[in-house]
Amino acid sequence: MMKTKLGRLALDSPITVASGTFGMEYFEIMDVFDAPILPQDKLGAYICKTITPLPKAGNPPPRIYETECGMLNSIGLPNPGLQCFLDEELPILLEKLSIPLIVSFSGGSVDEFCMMLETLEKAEGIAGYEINVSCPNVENEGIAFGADSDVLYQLVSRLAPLTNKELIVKLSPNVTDIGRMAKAAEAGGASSISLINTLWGMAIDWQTGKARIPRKVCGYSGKGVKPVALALTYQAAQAVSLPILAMGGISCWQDALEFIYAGASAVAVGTSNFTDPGAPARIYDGLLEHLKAKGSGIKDLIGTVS
Amino acid sequence: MMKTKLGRLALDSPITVASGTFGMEYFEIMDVFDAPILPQDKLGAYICKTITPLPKAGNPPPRIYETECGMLNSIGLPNPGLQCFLDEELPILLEKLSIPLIVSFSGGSVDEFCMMLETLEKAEGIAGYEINVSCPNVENEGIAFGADSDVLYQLVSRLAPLTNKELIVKLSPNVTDIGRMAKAAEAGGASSISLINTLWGMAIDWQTGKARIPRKVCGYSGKGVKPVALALTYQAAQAVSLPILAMGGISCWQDALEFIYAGASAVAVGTSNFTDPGAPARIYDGLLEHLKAKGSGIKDLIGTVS
Amino acid sequence: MIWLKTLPIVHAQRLNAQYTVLTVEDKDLAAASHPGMFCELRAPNQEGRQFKPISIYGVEGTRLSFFIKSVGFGTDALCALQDGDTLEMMGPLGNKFPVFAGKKALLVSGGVGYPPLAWLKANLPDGTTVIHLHGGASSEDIFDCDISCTMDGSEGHQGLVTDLVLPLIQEHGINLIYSCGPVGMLKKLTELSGDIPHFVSMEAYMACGVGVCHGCVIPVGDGFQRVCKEGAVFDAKLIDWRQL
Amino acid sequence: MIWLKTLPIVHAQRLNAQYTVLTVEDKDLAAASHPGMFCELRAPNQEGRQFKPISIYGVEGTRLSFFIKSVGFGTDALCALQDGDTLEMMGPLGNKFPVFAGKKALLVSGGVGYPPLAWLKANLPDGTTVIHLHGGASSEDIFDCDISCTMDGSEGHQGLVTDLVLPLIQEHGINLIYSCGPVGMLKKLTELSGDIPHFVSMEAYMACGVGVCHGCVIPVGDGFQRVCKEGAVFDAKLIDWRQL
Ligand SMILES: Cc1cc2nc3c(=O)[nH]c(=O)nc-3n(C[C@H](O)[C@H](O)[C@H](O)COP(=O)(O)OP(=O)(O)OC[C@H]3O[C@@H](n4cnc5c(N)ncnc54)[C@H](O)[C@@H]3O)c2cc1C
Ligand SMILES: Cc1cc2nc3c(=O)[nH]c(=O)nc-3n(C[C@H](O)[C@H](O)[C@H](O)COP(=O)(O)OP(=O)(O)OC[C@H]3O[C@@H](n4cnc5c(N)ncnc54)[C@H](O)[C@@H]3O)c2cc1C
Ligand SMILES: Cc1cc2nc3c(=O)[nH]c(=O)nc-3n(C[C@H](O)[C@H](O)[C@H](O)COP(=O)(O)O)c2cc1C
Ligand SMILES: Cc1cc2nc3c(=O)[nH]c(=O)nc-3n(C[C@H](O)[C@H](O)[C@H](O)COP(=O)(O)O)c2cc1C
Ligand code: FES
Ligand code: FES
Repeated sequence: MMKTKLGRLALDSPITVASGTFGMEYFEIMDVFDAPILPQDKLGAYICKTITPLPKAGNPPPRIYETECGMLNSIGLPNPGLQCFLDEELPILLEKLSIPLIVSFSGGSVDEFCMMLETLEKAEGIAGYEINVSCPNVENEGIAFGADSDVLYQLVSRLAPLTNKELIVKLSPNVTDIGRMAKAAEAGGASSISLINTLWGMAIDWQTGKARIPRKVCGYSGKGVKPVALALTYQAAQAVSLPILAMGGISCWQDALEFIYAGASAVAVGTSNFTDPGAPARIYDGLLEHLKAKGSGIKDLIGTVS
Repeated sequence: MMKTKLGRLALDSPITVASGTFGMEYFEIMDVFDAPILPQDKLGAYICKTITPLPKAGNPPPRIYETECGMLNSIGLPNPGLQCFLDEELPILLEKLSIPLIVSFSGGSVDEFCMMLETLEKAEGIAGYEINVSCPNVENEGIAFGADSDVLYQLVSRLAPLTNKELIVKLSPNVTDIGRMAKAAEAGGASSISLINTLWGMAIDWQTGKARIPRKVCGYSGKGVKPVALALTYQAAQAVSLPILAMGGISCWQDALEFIYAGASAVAVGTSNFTDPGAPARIYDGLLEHLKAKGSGIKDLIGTVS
Repeated sequence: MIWLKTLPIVHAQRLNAQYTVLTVEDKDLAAASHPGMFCELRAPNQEGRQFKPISIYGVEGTRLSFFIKSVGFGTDALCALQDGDTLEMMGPLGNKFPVFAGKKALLVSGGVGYPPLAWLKANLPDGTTVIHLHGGASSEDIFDCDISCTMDGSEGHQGLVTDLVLPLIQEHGINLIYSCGPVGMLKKLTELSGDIPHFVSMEAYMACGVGVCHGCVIPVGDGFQRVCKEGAVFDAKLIDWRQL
Repeated sequence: MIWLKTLPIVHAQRLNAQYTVLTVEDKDLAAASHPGMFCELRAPNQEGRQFKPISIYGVEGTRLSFFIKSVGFGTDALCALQDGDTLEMMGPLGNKFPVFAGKKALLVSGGVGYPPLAWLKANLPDGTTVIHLHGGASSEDIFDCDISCTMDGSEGHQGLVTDLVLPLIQEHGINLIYSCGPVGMLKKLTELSGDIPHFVSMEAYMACGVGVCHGCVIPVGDGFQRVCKEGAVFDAKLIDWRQL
């Protein structure tokens, strides 16, 4: 009932976790945590924090701010870099995971993206990739590739021939025409797309006139972005036949179901992990119960909004 | 203290009302309403609902849906059309208003926009125009002109020579590069810009799989869009030297102040009029008190975020 | 006059798990209210969210009451209010049921369509013959009326109210119909009512409640009309039911 | 072990308009808590919003308490809780203050920096000489300590805590400093502390509270460290104060 497909991957559950919001530090505490925070029997896949060719320290603090309807972040992709990921993190991930591992990565040029993918391809145990071309919080990596459909097409068409594994392109919501970006990813050879990464967002301390986050404009996620994420999921689904991994403000199983009706084959839980570490498990349970009562599987509902 | 300038217009207050959320029906009830709903001593200008060349009935119901952090609307610009506006509504507006009247309008082609402006120019008493190129809820008018910077430039450069009055171009947030759109409006000869119109938004009834609004994708406004509106206001302010009329989720004077710090010369209250018909007056009062305590005027704060 | 007030609840009466009657006291509002009108209500913990349209269920002296079914976050919050809590309200809004002397009137309500008709019934001109037919899903949805129907048969006739309408019209020589309830019921009733004058109180999602946003329209004639302004009471014959 | 629990409040003690002490009872949490650690707390009506990091103010038997200043929506909601209300919590989190035998320790706190140091004081090894210096804006911000300062002079010395630090170090031969408070105070204190070992409990905006989001970092050495994971207690000398 909960089985679904994301391109080349068959998933036992349509629920996954959004890159960067469910860091592998959870593995360290999963055994000491009394809530089901990495319920692998309920997750379809695990998507790691975005990695880059070289280590990155991330942006100066403060990096986060909670707004009335969500949160702002300017984390800036801190990560140990490709080599350290392969040497130190990947073995731990593979040891702990019994579900497919999807590696999120980004680079500063087409060549860097290709080098990353070629290097990752040599490692064992990776089920697929999420190409992050949509992080609003870094200068060089990311969003530059996700803002122009020609540039995106060039990138994806270089990457696609390099792998037979699942190749997800993660799109930015900060574009004029999401359908066009989705088509560029499809034409380039992506096997699925994911969306949305964070929206542009900002907050200012009215008492001082200072931006809450030093970089001023940063990424907005959580409840407040849900209607936008749902609209873009629907628009993307209308534009392409690629499967969609959707996210943006999902906090309960009813939210997840809305995205499935809009066209998502799977969904990811992001910001809600912070307000409720048990959210992915709760969403799985609720969705399963609903489907049982309804007598339908996920696959029957994908994209059937009327 | 509260005086500000919006291009060619000097305003006694930086607070205005967003087109379409403060219809002139308020004039009918302002005398019978026991809350200060059209406090002209506290508003800098009045912006009417967008009018089009011919009458429009608007979209089929349901047209609105309240989400957790704001609302969706697909009103579809119902309006009596240009002629009826001039014959019937304008005289009432001019009789009731002691503050500048800004007429919002839209059209289906550059020629239609020009015809509207030429006709409106012949009427007495209009202080300026807001060119709506950003309504997501109609097929022909609106957003088509606000999604491409070249198209926008063509339109504005045809309109600008036709008037000496304030010419505001209302931008859509659903674009890849708001700075570029703002620059196109500036290059074309606009005397100010306003933003944001509604974001793409959608909601689905999880019980039935039916879109809450029959057109499916519609416009999202209110609290949940505030961080986005603030980011885009800042980005536009960095790109151009035109004054900005900002809006998007403003519900209290602290919100208004954030937009001023981000670069707005004036702000408009939209969706909050529905949850609190006294909002514009309350926002004015709060802002004035704050400025008094601080000993600065609006003009000292515009765009000074650090 | 339209008032925006925050009033203490003088009585919150929980009828059952779903329905609550809230009563407030206000001279102005009570005097200006008539059957068919509604108020926009909000529980104080819902600040920042929209008001919810709720029919006026009755006026006694200076007291005004509302009969509310808990169906979502707005009405849940309203139904959870207790004596002494405050209620934010805007009203009275909308038009009134038109009334005529010496008629044989059939009142048909379904679910939360009950309150406006219950009050109307008590206010029809002397000499009117009235039958109030009310239906709901189960006995929990049934309140004081002349004839009741439930879907599950747990009270009154089993089935839809509309099953009983034609025989009632014939038997009692009905020459005026008032109704309020789910669209499906109203549509069917409009077909059944034929030439008999039929006034219906409509529901719609509302934002402003006072006619400015054009959010609450229904198809009437060849255009749209606002439920909050031209309605909530409409001549059923003028509504384009096919679009609903 | 990190617990995610919803516990009844056994005592909510309002100290004054700004400060409230909340006490809950839980064997597991009480046993696992040490001075310097914190919990992520949330009032039940804040569901859907983030938890707020609050230091553990003390453990007595199986009871755990938190000392909270109301400064925004999250702490306002916490401070409004009453006996019997529930508290959602996740913890204990972060590291502990390191302790050393036979030291002459100066504890310096400002504002809501008070609770972790007040508890630490009660838990230092026997034989430690301790002076707790605490400062705040006015007498409302002053609680049990050895020497107090207020900005407005309404209690204790008028001025900043840091004005008194050097004389205290000299007079008492201080050879260990613990601190918690506003960044400006901590920065100044780090300058003043010279070679004396100085451990500081830092504040930062947090999202996850358990080390996964990298949101709560401060500049330490040539990179960043997480307040929730490597901290909240840091060696003051390793922090790059210029970036703060
Ligand atoms: C003029 C008028 C008079 C009314 N009188 C009463 C009354 O006396 N007593 C009473 O209990 N209710 C009455 N209603 C209905 C009431 O307004 C809705 O039940 C309420 O707005 C639902 O809000 P919510 O936040 O609780 O539910 P939501 O969470 O918004 O929605 C719950 C469910 O109800 C549906 N719904 C929500 N709002 C409406 C609406 N306005 N019309 C139709 N369906 C809706 C939604 O689609 C959803 O399935 C009246 C409505 C109108 C327009
Ligand atoms: C490890 C740790 C231990 C803490 N211990 C205590 C304690 O024992 N008692 C106590 O009262 N408070 C403590 N705090 C501070 C407390 O977490 C913040 O006051 C709280 O998060 C503010 O949330 P809010 O929603 O009430 O305020 P908001 O509305 O979010 O903000 C109100 C104001 O406080 C500032 N602010 C908000 N959060 C923080 C933060 N985390 N750090 C610095 N400034 C902030 C904002 O900039 C704003 O000006 C601790 C913080 C940390 C990190
Ligand atoms: C703290 C934080 C860190 C994030 N880091 C990443 C990241 O490393 N890579 C990435 O592709 N997306 C990242 N994102 C974006 C999320 O994966 C997700 O696309 C977005 O937050 C929308 O989903 P949500 O509203 O459920 O959080 C991050 C988001 C947050 C809030
Ligand atoms: C019900 C409704 C009707 C609107 N009608 C118009 C319109 O006619 N013309 C226009 O330019 N914008 C229209 N807008 C957009 C608003 O003017 C405003 O740009 C937007 O709602 C964001 O501001 P807010 O979040 O404060 O509402 C409408 C918005 C709403 C909610
Ligand atoms: S609710 Fe706004 S016009 Fe009726
Ligand atoms: S709050 Fe997430 S890493 Fe510290």
